[in-house]
Amino acid sequence: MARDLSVQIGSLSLKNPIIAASGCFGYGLEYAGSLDIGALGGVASKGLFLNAREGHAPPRIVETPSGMLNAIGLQGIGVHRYISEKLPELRRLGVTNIVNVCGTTIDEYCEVSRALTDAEGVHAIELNISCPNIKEGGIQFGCIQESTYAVVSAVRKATTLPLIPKLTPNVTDVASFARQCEDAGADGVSLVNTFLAMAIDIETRRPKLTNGMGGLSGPAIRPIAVRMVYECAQAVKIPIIGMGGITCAEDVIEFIIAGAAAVQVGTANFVDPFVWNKLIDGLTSYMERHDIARITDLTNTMTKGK
Amino acid sequence: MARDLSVQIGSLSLKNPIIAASGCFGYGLEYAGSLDIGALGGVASKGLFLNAREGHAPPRIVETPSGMLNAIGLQGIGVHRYISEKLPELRRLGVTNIVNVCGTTIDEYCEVSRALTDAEGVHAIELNISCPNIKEGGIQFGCIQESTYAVVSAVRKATTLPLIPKLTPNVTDVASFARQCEDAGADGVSLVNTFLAMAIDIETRRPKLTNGMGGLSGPAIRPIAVRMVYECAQAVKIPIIGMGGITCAEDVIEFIIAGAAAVQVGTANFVDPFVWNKLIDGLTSYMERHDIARITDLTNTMTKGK
Amino acid sequence: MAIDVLAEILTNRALSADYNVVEFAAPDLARLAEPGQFVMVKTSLGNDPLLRRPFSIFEILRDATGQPRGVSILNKRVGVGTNLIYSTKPGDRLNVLGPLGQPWPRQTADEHWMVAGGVGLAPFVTLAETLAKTNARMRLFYGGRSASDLYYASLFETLGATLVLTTEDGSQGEKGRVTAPLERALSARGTTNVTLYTCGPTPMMRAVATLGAAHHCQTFVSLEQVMGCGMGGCYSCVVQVNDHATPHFVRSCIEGPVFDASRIIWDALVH
Amino acid sequence: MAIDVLAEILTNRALSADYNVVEFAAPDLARLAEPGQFVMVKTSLGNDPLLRRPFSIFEILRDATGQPRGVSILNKRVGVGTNLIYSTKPGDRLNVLGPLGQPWPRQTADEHWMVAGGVGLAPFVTLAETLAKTNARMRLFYGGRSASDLYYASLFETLGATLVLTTEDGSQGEKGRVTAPLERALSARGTTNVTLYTCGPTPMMRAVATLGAAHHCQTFVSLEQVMGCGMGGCYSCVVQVNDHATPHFVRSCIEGPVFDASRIIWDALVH
Ligand SMILES: Cc1cc2nc3c(=O)[nH]c(=O)nc-3n(C[C@H](O)[C@H](O)[C@H](O)COP(=O)(O)OP(=O)(O)OC[C@H]3O[C@@H](n4cnc5c(N)ncnc54)[C@H](O)[C@@H]3O)c2cc1C
Ligand SMILES: Cc1cc2nc3c(=O)[nH]c(=O)nc-3n(C[C@H](O)[C@H](O)[C@H](O)COP(=O)(O)OP(=O)(O)OC[C@H]3O[C@@H](n4cnc5c(N)ncnc54)[C@H](O)[C@@H]3O)c2cc1C
Ligand SMILES: Cc1cc2nc3c(=O)[nH]c(=O)nc-3n(C[C@H](O)[C@H](O)[C@H](O)COP(=O)(O)O)c2cc1C
Ligand SMILES: Cc1cc2nc3c(=O)[nH]c(=O)nc-3n(C[C@H](O)[C@H](O)[C@H](O)COP(=O)(O)O)c2cc1C
Ligand code: FES
Ligand code: FES
Repeated sequence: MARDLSVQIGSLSLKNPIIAASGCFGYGLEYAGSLDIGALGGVASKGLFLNAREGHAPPRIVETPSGMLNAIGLQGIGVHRYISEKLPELRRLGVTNIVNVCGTTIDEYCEVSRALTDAEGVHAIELNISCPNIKEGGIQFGCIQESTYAVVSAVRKATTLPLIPKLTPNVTDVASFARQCEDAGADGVSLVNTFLAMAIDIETRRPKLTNGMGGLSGPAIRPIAVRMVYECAQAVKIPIIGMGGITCAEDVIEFIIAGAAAVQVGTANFVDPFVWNKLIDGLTSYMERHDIARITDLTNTMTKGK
Repeated sequence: MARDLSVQIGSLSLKNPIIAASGCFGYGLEYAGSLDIGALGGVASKGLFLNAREGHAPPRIVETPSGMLNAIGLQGIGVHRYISEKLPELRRLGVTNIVNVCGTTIDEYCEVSRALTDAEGVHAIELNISCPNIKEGGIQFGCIQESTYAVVSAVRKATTLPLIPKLTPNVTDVASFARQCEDAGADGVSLVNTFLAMAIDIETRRPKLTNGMGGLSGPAIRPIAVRMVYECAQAVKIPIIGMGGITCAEDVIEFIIAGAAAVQVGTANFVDPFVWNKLIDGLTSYMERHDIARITDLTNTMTKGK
Repeated sequence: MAIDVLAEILTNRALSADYNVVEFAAPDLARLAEPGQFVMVKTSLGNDPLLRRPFSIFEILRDATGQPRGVSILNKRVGVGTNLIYSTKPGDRLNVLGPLGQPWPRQTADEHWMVAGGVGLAPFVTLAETLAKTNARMRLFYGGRSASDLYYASLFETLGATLVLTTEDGSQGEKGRVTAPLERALSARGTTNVTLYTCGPTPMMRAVATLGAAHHCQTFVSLEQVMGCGMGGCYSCVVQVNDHATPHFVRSCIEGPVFDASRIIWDALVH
Repeated sequence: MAIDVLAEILTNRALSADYNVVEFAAPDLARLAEPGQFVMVKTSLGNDPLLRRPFSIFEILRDATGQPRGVSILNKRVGVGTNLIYSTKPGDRLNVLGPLGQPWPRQTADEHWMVAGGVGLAPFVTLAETLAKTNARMRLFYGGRSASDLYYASLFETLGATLVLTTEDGSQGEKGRVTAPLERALSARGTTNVTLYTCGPTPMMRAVATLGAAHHCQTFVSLEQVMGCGMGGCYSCVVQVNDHATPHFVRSCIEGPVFDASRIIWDALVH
């Protein structure tokens, strides 16, 4: 029997639940020479502001046990060049484009979102209110419930595209932020972005990252991310895109059972850019083994207790 | 030149800054047959309530990438049996005892603390307001600033022992909790306790831990813990005991540079129960190499930026 | 007292696609070891996998003069750590911590019957060697899925044990479970005073414990709980026992892994 | 196009206590490789260390008929990953991703001078082989701390390159830095059109770039930034270049590792 891997998030249709995570897959085209990026459930673009940004001075990453810190600082080409230089080719390759939108003000979030709404080939907006690496924007919207509500509802008015705010794990109660997004009209939420973290060079007594702090991603954070996805799934009805440390099909399944409708994969793509087929194949064979017809039947199916 | 490893936290004197972390070293005596536990900077006891507790049904731990989850559920013998059955031998071995105090009510915290204050051989109280694994106590005091202030100031009145609240990392702004502790009269703070997390068995779709969720510890969390210690060090003047994923002397030094006066080592003791001498030796040779006379001269010496 | 040895692997002998025996150079540890004790092996250099894995001390290795020179473990691949051990090569070094836990207690019964299932054979070589020194009468009831799962049976024969083999597919010995011939033997033993020792899958151990109790035999089990530290530090390895009025958890790494079977509350046991 | 190969290690040859050469069986990858490209090697099975490590393709290995059968890397121990690679054994398998990055560009100069420091020799064997096919005139300026740091010089001689060796302790070749003989040679070259290629410690590459500019030689550098992915996905490996009005960051894994030296803003370069 064919297994149905498709997932619906608002009006966003994914052919399968495996999405390349924002900031971990360039603009997607970097990988087009080596794999069929149109076969992915979706590609979340690198975070885009209105204008181009240079990002932080290197070193921008440092490895940690089963994880990595990054402080890229959202280097990017800005939304207009994305639309003119990247979208046409992405469209041609049949990519489901989930564009990660950044802003330093609510107005900027809205303006970027409007530009994307007018463009051809954008399938959804992932609202980045959770980047830990820049002072002037992002995470402060994601750490105060009122601000989350404000920015999500403002962008909701600015776009008809499916709207998926991306939550930060650096809060006491992530589910309350998911609820704010739901109340503000979001079509789904994605989580987690990276954990604010730090590594110090003990010889120089300076941070290993030029920027000082960075965001922790990778397998190290997976158990926390799974818990947070589970908490959100108990709190909201809108679909959840789960992520944080996924490396194999078993990890994908864990997030889906915890409550995710779809998942994103970031750091693991650095380790294995050909991970995608392994994830999709592993998911399919799990569904066969457990006789699950539709992947949506697996979402949020954890049994509590013994 | 002899290196001065001693550290002062309120009236608590440590011969060196390396403490066995609570819940990771039994009551200390388990290790007395294999190593000189009196040579450690201190031993933080397993968390103690007023009465004995059975803890959760196993499985109580599960390994995760570079870390582990635990949901022991604070199995323990209660404060009175600790005083009568463990303290005499600990005293005889010259152990610096930092007793980890739990409670389900403020009254219980105070009563346990009073009993310890009256006992002979207790050197400090570590107030556990951060255990993620039990519903009825602990972490709810650690996640609301007013509650933190209330429990710390109540116990402050109940004891003359050095008082060190132990903070949870499961909050948006850990430094604000450190400030509450300082304001409430604490002699220091220790952090981090474990991160609330979860792992799901994808075959049974049940949590791998009988208790459902557990606390993440080990090297995986180190970069987040270092960041949190750093944030607290910018916020309070009282000494900080840092922990979270320390495995080697380099890690100890990283925490100290980030702002810790002393450190605790938990999970690494499971991997290597003889880690203690390696940590102390490594610390000493670093001090020699960098010509640091007193370990206190290293605390909070990170240079920001490039 | 436990010590930690960065032990060189002397040999790694594959017994099958899943079982192997690894010999470690560890004379000091071997000198301290008693039958039924275990070691905690660090299976990787880095932090992943992080925790050590517990293994029964399979053999005490001795040099030509009889001096202990190391220990071996009988390893069965079930996951990441045991896979790494399976693929080690002579010359590799792994940290081995031990000896740990309570050994098999010394018993003065007329006969000593060991009941092993699969990799549960591991803690019995040292026991049989010790019993052999006193010329004690021994039997080994040893069950596996098929003939190829039964290793080292001849070693026990050499030590003087009577073998009772069973396989689920009947490819060697009696077809079926090891508890069937055990039950017959217990019924047939007359007044012979027998002590039972068992290690293997939990259902098997439980069945042996039940038979032991029914036939009034002192019965010891070696349990295999998930262990974080092996030294009493983490309280992960608990099993519920019934010594006191209320059931309570004890740490199987320091009170066990060998327990008097009558103490165990089997319904509470995982694995 | 890049491919990922779980490649068997054919040989691991220690050159010293810190340097070794590892040969991987990887015919498909070898077929695609061009001089100056690199591979990303996963140094462990588990999640720690997590990320792959970049290595220049040192040699293209060929079978008796000249068909590519694999690649080798020249490895210098500096940390956890390079240590793991140093201690691999034949028969081990590691994931090797490649070929990646921009190769050395083909140049039509009268002479081709390679300037290598230490492990910076790695990307030059493939370049020299390619140049040798066209009978191009080559020199290798090669500097190390002492004689024991200079490997494979004779291979370059075989390929027809003139050797100019320097060591800091004078134990082989000229005593001092490799840039000293380079500067003299540049000054003495007359009207010969020379292209410079350099790889090694950043200060050395910078000095070569400065000399190249002063002597109006086209100069290429192969940079070694910390790389998270090697494929343009993570933006970790950026270097600042000055092509446009304002300096900007470009990814050295896909625009490099080989750059026209005149583009690089050296003051902004880490390492
Ligand atoms: C006292 C004692 C003695 C043992 N002696 C032997 C022996 O001689 N030979 C042998 O092959 N095995 C022995 N075991 C079991 C062995 O420790 C486990 O098989 C091993 O830890 C699994 O590690 P892994 O990384 O391969 O599995 P993982 O990948 O960690 O897990 C795979 C499966 O094994 C189970 N498991 C994980 N850890 C343990 C554990 N500590 N104990 C039991 N099951 C576990 C998990 O629940 C899971 O189902 C013993 C266990 C104990 C407690
Ligand atoms: C394109 C390219 C080609 C390279 N070719 C070779 C080669 O042929 N032979 C060789 O031995 N080395 C080569 N390197 C350098 C090699 O990648 C690093 O030495 C290696 O990644 C260090 O890994 P580690 O785990 O041993 O060190 P770590 O333990 O991670 O770190 C130890 C030290 O090495 C530095 N370092 C870490 N990662 C890198 C990195 N990716 N690049 C540079 N420095 C790093 C760290 O800053 C630290 O100071 C190349 C690097 C690049 C970018
Ligand atoms: C190098 C890097 C860059 C990232 N850039 C972005 C970004 O631009 N926008 C965003 O929302 N998240 C960004 N993230 C976060 C990831 O999308 C993802 O939320 C996080 O890494 C956790 O998933 P992982 O463990 O699979 O990597 C970035 C992560 C990394 C490692
Ligand atoms: C098995 C286990 C039991 C623990 N029990 C306690 C406890 O009783 N009281 C407490 O304050 N912290 C407890 N902790 C938390 C540790 O003291 C420490 O804060 C945490 O593990 C982080 O340090 P580490 O990464 O070095 O282990 C426990 C941790 C583990 C792993
Ligand atoms: S394994 Fe840690 S207490 Fe038993
Ligand atoms: S290494 Fe990831 S973009 Fe260059």
